[in-house]
Amino acid sequence: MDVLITQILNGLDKGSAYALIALGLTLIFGTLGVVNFAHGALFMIGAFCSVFLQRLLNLSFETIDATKTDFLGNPLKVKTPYVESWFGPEMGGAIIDWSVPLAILFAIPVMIAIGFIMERGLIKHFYKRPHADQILVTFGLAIVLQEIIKAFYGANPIQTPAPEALSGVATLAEGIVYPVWRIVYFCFSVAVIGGVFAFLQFTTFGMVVRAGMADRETVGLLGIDIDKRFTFMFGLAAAVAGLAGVMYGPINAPNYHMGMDFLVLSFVVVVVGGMGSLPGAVLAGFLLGILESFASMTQVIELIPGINQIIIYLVAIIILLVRPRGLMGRKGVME
Amino acid sequence: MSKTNLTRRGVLKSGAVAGAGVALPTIFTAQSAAAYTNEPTGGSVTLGFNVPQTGPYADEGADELRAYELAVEHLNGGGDGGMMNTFSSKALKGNGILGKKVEYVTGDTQTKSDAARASAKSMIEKDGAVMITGGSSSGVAIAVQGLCQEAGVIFMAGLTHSNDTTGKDKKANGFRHFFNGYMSGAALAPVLKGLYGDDRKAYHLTADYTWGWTQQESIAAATEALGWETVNNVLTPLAATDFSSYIAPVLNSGADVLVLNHYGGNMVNSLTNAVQFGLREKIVNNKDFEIVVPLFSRLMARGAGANIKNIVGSTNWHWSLQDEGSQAFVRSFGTKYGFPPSQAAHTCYVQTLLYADACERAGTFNPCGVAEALEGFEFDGMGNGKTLYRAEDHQCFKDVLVVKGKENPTSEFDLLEVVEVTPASQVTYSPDHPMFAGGQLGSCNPGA
Amino acid sequence: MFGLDKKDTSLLWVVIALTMLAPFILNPFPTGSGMAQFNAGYPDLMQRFVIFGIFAIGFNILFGLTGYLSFGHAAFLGVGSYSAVWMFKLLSMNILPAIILSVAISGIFALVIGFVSLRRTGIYFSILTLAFAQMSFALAYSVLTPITNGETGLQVTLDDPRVLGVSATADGSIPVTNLFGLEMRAAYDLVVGPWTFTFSVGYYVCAIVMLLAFYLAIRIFRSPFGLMLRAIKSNQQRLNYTGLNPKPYTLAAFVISGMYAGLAGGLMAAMDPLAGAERMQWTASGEVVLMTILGGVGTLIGPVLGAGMIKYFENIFSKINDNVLHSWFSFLPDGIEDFIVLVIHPFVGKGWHLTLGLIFMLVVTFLPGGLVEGGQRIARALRKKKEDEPKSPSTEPAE
Amino acid sequence: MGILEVKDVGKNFGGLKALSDVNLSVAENTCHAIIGPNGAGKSTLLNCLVGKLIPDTGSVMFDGQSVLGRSPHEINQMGISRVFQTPEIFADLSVMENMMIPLFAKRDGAYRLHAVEKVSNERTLIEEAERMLDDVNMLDKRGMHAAAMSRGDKRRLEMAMCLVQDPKLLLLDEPTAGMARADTNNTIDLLIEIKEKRDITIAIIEHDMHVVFSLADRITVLAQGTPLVEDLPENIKGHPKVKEAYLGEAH
Repeated sequence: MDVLITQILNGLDKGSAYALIALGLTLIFGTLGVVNFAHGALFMIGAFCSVFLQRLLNLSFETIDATKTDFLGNPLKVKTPYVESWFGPEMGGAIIDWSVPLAILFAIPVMIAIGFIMERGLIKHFYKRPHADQILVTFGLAIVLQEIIKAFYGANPIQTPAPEALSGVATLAEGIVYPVWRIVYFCFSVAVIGGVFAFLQFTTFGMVVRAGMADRETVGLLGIDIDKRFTFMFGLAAAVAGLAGVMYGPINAPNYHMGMDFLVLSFVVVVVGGMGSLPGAVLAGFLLGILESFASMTQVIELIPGINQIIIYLVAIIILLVRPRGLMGRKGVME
Repeated sequence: MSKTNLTRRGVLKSGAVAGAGVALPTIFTAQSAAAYTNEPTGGSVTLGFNVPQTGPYADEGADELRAYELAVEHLNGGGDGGMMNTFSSKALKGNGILGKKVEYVTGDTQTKSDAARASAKSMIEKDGAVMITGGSSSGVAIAVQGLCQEAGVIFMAGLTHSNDTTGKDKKANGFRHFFNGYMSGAALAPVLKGLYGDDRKAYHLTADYTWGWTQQESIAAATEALGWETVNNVLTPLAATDFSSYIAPVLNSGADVLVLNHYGGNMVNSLTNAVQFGLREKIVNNKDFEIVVPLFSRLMARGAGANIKNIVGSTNWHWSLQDEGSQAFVRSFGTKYGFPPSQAAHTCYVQTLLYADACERAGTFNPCGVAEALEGFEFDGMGNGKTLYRAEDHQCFKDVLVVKGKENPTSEFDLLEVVEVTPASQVTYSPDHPMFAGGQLGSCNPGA
Repeated sequence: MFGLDKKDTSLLWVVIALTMLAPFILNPFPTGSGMAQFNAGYPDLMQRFVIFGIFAIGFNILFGLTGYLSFGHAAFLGVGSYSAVWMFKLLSMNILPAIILSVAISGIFALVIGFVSLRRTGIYFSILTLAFAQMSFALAYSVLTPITNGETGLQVTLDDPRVLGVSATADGSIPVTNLFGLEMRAAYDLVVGPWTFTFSVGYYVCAIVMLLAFYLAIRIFRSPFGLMLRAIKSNQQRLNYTGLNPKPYTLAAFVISGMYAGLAGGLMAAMDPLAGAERMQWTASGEVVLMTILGGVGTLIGPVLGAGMIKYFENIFSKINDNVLHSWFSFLPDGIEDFIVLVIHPFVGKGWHLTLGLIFMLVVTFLPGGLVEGGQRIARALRKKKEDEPKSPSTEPAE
Repeated sequence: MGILEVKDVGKNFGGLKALSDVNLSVAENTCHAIIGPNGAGKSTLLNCLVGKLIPDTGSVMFDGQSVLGRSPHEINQMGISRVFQTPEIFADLSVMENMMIPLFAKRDGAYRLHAVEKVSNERTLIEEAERMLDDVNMLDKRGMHAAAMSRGDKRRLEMAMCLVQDPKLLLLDEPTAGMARADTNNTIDLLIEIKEKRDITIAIIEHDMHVVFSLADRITVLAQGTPLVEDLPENIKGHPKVKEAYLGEAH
């Protein structure tokens, strides 16, 4: 039983990442009708925002410690971050320790800017083009973004640890322990998802966008400049993906191709949830996360060997055959 | 010879291609006049360095490439000579191989067997490479080894740890300097017993592909021989990034040791997740819970950050070794690139030197001659003590390092400390050991 | 000629000429020169060009004609390769039975997957095919290892039975793939001055198969069946109300293109008897999509061009290292040389992905019709210059 | 007994009654018009005839066979062709190719894998298509890309595609909507000619009374999902119920 509860927690946690990425994908697909293969790359760039900030905070000056030697036998150069020398080791250390949460503040404007540039510079020319062309151009963009990150940070994963206070495990109940940061990640993603929904629900801006998702032409006929809002939506979607990435760093060390690992899965999530349905994307994200966790339990694998490898795809196939519109897709929308 | 208006310096530098121009790519040529594939007939000889340049192992590939460039420099008489000065065989003179200047071509394996073979083929067919080396995974090594056997060139494996490379998939034209899963198990077991006792319950997480299985089999056999119990072995998909759902069941399984048969990104993530779930602070069966990573790599360990502290594993070589050969290598590598070499770099460097030396001793580049010179060759001064290239399976037998994550690293490279150097005799097995059974070496193929 | 109209016949002749003379065309630079790095006329790459050409031609029959975007076609290629290697292991090293089996098995595989996936259209169809292919890949990599040999890939070994052949040759090697004794790896080198041209048996076998596949594709494009497929892409509703059932047509197109993929997979194994699971990964499926779009969707020659371009980058650009760069620019003063090498460095060698990504973006942005459109534009510009009067562009949608 | 017999057909969408108690009989070789204000259920009725919708109650018999539960292509093969309100043609194909597809459907049935024969070798079908194009005065546009044509031409093409199949029943869904007066007259002339020359039954939905009264032999007025009256055109003109139904409609 305890194991089952832990697996549900794991599922919710995985699902958080799926849901956040799928949410952004659906926003872009639903509002702009663009199949964005670069969305995984946005998630990756988000994660590297915290790597960048960590590196920035760790910018150091070198002092020579003659008592120790480096690997070549020369006197060891000891590095001290500027931050520590400015704010004192204690305060400076704390700032570095909290670099991942701090990166949220840094990532939001960066990701929105990247989203704006992408939309205005590239995507906007592809609204009227076939999906295949959109796939090719965004896939090309994803490769380019990946390679740029790889050129700066290499191919190996880079640790972005959680703050000391938020690492370790929490005991939730008798016999159920769970990593603190994963709980933080889940709460964070619920908050972000809630924020996006509230924004779309309670602001006029959101209303127009929702109307645009339902029927683009009519909204256009009302004389509302939907384009500007769509640009902003792209920025918002990028920011959501970026935030998902920033906070994901402490769970798994970021590397340059982490976006591609999530890309295919998040497309499956979007389709299972129902193309163009935001609640569907979130629901499907959590659902697939939980199913994936259950499928990786020994008891299940012993029953059906290899099920942990294919569960997500299997579920996707079944759902699409039984419920063609996905879990929450509306009839006639993106069918 | 080509007549182009390149300057003298240009001709020298483009020698790789120029060399190939003289040594016509007669590979796979039925009507070939050459005695063997890509027989070098000009003033230079071309080696093919096939390493992952894209994909998750690109950093290891880059380090391998650095080592190869260094090896070529040393072979051609440049630099400080590195391990050539400490190598027990003195056949190499710093004038290339058999008097021919060493040139090289590079390719990208992408860590895919298909792409690796395509890249190796282009080196053999187009550039006239007479030896292929490199790689950072067993699947690629075995695939390229098979190709080299068919094409009639020597393959000097890079980083490959699966038992199969010199086990059921061994080939007469292929040689492995790197250690393997069995050796990891044999080296780790006594150390684990010393550190954690002989009454332990182990839980294995294993990457679900050939390398993972052979390593798990080896480690389980070695630890069970000590009296440990293997509680469970769970196979994890290669594509997995989040291991939480595999780690969580460990908590309540009654196991007190977790063995992570993972490499690369899998290892970084599974270890990070295991630490996240507080496994290291756990006390089970009145014992401290322990994590073991049988195949450690310093480059990867960096990705795992502070999580590797005190975690025990094995490695082929580490730059902190104090023997003459290792020190010489670290000095020349460190001077050239500014940081110490990885185990992948070491094995690739040594393989290149060993190949060159074998050519010198055989007096030919003919794969059959080279293979004969390598088979049963005993040498020293290359970093792992006295080493034997066994004739039966083309596996090197040498000391294996048991290492653990350093508590207080002094620099970003100083992550592992050597716990024990397990002597070669302890990791040697018979060529017909069941874990290595099933394949045939075949006979050497010169290709013509 | 060949039952084709004039335009198609001349296109076919051009393709025949290009493939037959490929060893010359692809090796324009003398072997010893610095530019020889750009030569692509060695057997392995030439074989890859035509094999992936077959794959892309087949994919285009589905995607280009019906508009159904499959993201799982690599699975059929993989299945074809596995079937062929199993034939080499069990029957003989003759490539003919192997290729026949690979086409048949992948056809059956395509029939099953197509039957299920074609119940949906649009992006749902794409995701279904993707899911099937990813499942095939994941299982081939792990659980199905007894059949696929997992990560390492299925290889021929010395102790395979090969009931109609030999397990090992007299000198203890694995026998070579052949066509009734004609060895695939046999080659002839023609040395003309500084040039070397390699004529490989394997390449010509692949090339002839590719020409047959290409010819069949032209026939399909010009057939009533091809017309129906284009009608499906254009307006499925009208097709329905015209008394035609689109399902069997799309399924037939799916199976045919699956068989083309299987043929390509079988040929790949015939040239190099190994079948790796990565051949089935979604990235491999994505690659053929990119080849087709890059070359020009729905055109006859486009997919072949796209395939050639991507394979060229993968195999040639990835091999250009700093050493090679320095040799090219060594005629420049040192400072400038280093600077130019520094500028080019990120785009070649390990950066070849970056260049490929940029090319994708540039081509799709500026040449919506792919490379074929680029070619048409150039041809039009040249014609304009010659005749100095505008000519209406061809209205034939598929050329 | 007419060629098309609609009996007691009803169709609900959720709680909305789109059709109820529709009875209709179309005699062979006549032109039957269905008129009625917007939302009267004309298009729903048409969709029930061609298999796009399945009625909740009642039966639809064509030529003695039920069409219910059959898919659109089967119903077409029975001899019903449909012209849509907005022209449905193969926009990516040439005019000639558009014409060939219905001819293949007529000759080869719903499916045939003729993958290596050549379209250009089908001389008889090509001639037939050309004759039809000539009939609608579009022979000069035979090589044109269908998408590049004017809306009127697209309509004529669609009509030609339906007629070339030589259907027993032709369903026309507002064939002149949005057409210029001259084009409308041309279409009327064309339809009259067809009616005279061929053995064909036509059912037409139309708003334009000029068209209706030029063509129809009988007229059914539909309002709120039920037939109001069915009679000869001259009796429909000025019928009080019809006026009532159209009241408030700007026609």
